Amino acid sequence: MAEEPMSPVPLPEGTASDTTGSRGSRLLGVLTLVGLAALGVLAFVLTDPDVRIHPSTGAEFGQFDAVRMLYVHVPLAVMTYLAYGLCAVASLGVLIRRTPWWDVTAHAAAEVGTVFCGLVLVTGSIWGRPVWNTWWEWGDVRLMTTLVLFLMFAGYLALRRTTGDPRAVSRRAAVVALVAVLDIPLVNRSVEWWENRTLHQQSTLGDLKIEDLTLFTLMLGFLVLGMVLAWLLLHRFRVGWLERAALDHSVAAAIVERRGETPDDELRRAVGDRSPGEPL
Amino acid sequence: MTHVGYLIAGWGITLGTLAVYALRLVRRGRDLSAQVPDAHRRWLEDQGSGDA
Amino acid sequence: MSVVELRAAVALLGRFPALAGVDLTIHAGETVLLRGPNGAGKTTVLHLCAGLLRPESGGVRVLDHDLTEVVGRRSVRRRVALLGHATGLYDDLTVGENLRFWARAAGLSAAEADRRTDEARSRLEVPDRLLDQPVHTLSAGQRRRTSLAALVVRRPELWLLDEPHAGLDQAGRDLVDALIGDAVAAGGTVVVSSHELDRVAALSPRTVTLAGGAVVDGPATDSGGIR
Amino acid sequence: MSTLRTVLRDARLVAGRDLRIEARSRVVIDQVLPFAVLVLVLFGFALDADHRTLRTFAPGLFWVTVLLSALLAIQRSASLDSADGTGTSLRMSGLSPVARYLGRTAAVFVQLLALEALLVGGLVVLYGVSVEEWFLLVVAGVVAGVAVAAAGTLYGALASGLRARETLLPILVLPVLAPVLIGATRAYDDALGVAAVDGWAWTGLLAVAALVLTVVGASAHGALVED
Repeated sequence: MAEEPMSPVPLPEGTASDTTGSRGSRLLGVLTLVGLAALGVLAFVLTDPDVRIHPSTGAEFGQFDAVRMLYVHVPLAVMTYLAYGLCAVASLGVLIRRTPWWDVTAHAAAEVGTVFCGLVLVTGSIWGRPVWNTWWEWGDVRLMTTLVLFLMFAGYLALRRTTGDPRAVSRRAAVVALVAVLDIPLVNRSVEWWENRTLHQQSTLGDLKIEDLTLFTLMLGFLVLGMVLAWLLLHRFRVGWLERAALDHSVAAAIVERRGETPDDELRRAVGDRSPGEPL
Repeated sequence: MTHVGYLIAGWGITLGTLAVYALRLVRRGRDLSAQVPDAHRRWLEDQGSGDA
Repeated sequence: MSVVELRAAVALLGRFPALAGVDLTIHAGETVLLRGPNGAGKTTVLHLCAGLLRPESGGVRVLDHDLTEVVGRRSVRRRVALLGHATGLYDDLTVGENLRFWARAAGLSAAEADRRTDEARSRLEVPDRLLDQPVHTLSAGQRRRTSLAALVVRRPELWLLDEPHAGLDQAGRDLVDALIGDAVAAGGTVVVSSHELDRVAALSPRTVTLAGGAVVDGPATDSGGIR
Repeated sequence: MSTLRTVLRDARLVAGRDLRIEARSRVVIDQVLPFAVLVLVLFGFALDADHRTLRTFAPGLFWVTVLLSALLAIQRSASLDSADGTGTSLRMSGLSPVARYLGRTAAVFVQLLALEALLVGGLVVLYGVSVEEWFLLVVAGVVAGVAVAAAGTLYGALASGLRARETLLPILVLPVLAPVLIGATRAYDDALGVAAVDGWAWTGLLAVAALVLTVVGASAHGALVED
């Protein structure tokens, strides 16, 4: 990939790290863990279940405690789109600037995004079972769009894993990511029209009664899962950077080794050349 | 509390997957660090501006 | 004026450094013989000069294009002819169709394409009866002549010939030599990689020896082939 | 605009080459078309011998069959440029990547049209389907064909040269074609009188998809085949 030679991440002073951690990332990690704990307490203890009373019949209805799933499901979904958006931007960078930095970023965002996307599908499905009474709702636009997105990026990661010229693979992967992101509005629109033919699913959040604490918990969910995303992206980026550095390092070593190849006399024999005066 | 099983499954799978993925990243980073010369593994102390 | 200028050029094939720092200058009108053992990097030098490979580091200029840039590689390709080990012909198309396709692909008008195709065909002694035969029915030698004809049509300024004598009979080999003579007479530059030193020596080329992905006897200007 | 004329001329040249090769080798005619009919028959076996069931699902089965068969046609089209050095010759030829992309897309499109025509016949004969709106059927078939050919050619080029390209192509291209499958199926629901939907609105969506995929394909192709 490297049009420009790879340079280390600039650092004025300090020593090389033996891990992908740094002081900043450790602090972020600790804060994230605290945040997750706080999110758990709020989601499971402090907030109320979604129970509503029907105005005429007086019967209880709502999502009850299943609503607690949304505090992790919805932020996961938003972070998935954020990661894939980052991947698309970085892919554009790959095609325009052709620098390893963009390439490593795109790969990191796609991989972390796909982990998140898988979790969105799983948590969505588990939430849908008690609330919609089905594991899978074909009529839900967001669910279907997310599934198609997941499959597209599964292909992206499969392409990334093929062994080939790393530069060609990174450019091709960039095209895949860009087409995926451009295709998403089409997927969304087609599923939306298609779904109208069957049943119309209410917006997931629209019928929730949003109280102050519920809203706060959801916002905290965005923040905490955003921190999880940041931490994972940071470390995945560094892993990718190290992979690249290891590759460059081994190539550099191979160049040195290649320069020392084939001693002169062996060469002369190979090309059928004889020095004057040398016995036959 | 209703739907306890669903909630445990959903949150458990989420947190478990994220934890396993994070651990794998840390381990991959540690393995790779051993193969790379120092100059290529200095991370910005001010995180965020150099990464992601 | 130098047609090819490689300065410490490094080129990778995947992760393998096929060229580990090549210095080579070739002037207009020269005939250069590349030799060296298998795996020395002869083919890679030709591919690099053809604009098919991106140099990993070092400087590469061919016909005044900077081949470290994408734009340079793209523009140099149409001015260069590369004869590789593969034929570059479509098996299912006839000889005539192949020649016409490649002539038209080089941007020639239909009439000009036909004219130059006929010319190249007679120079390479590809008989009329082969015109309507699909390439997969041809012998290896006939295919080689057809590939060469497709290149002659393009009137390249720089010829890069990778083992051009391989798979040809005596008449075919003489024809290749005559072609090289034509190219030089027309002001072109020819780089040949070959193991058949005796044959190429008749063209009095400058010899450059490659080994381990580098030039080993330096860019000497002697024309004997033996240092 | 002379560049546009050159691109169109070159695209026609490439499309002509692909179609001529197909006319000679008959891979799509002899293998892909029978495969498509075979899939229709297998769907019949898997579902029901009852015409009513088959008729209800005919639009969906039709387009799934088109997509599966298109994969084979795309693989074939992509393989033309990897055989015997022709890919290298194309890079050396000076044909612009846009022209190459448009030409190959056009050739795949023509083959898909033949495939669709055959399959419509299959639906009528095997599934007892009756066409209610011929005009919608043709227009939606043409527009969806453009979309499939555009995406297929792009991803065929994308997977070419990689290891495991045969398995990589479907997983890359099929999710992208999901909206095309949905749209084309709904449009055929209308055209075959299976469900009361607005087939023309869906055809509009297909047209947007075809346009987006063609534009993206033409502009991205250079990044894939050139370096």
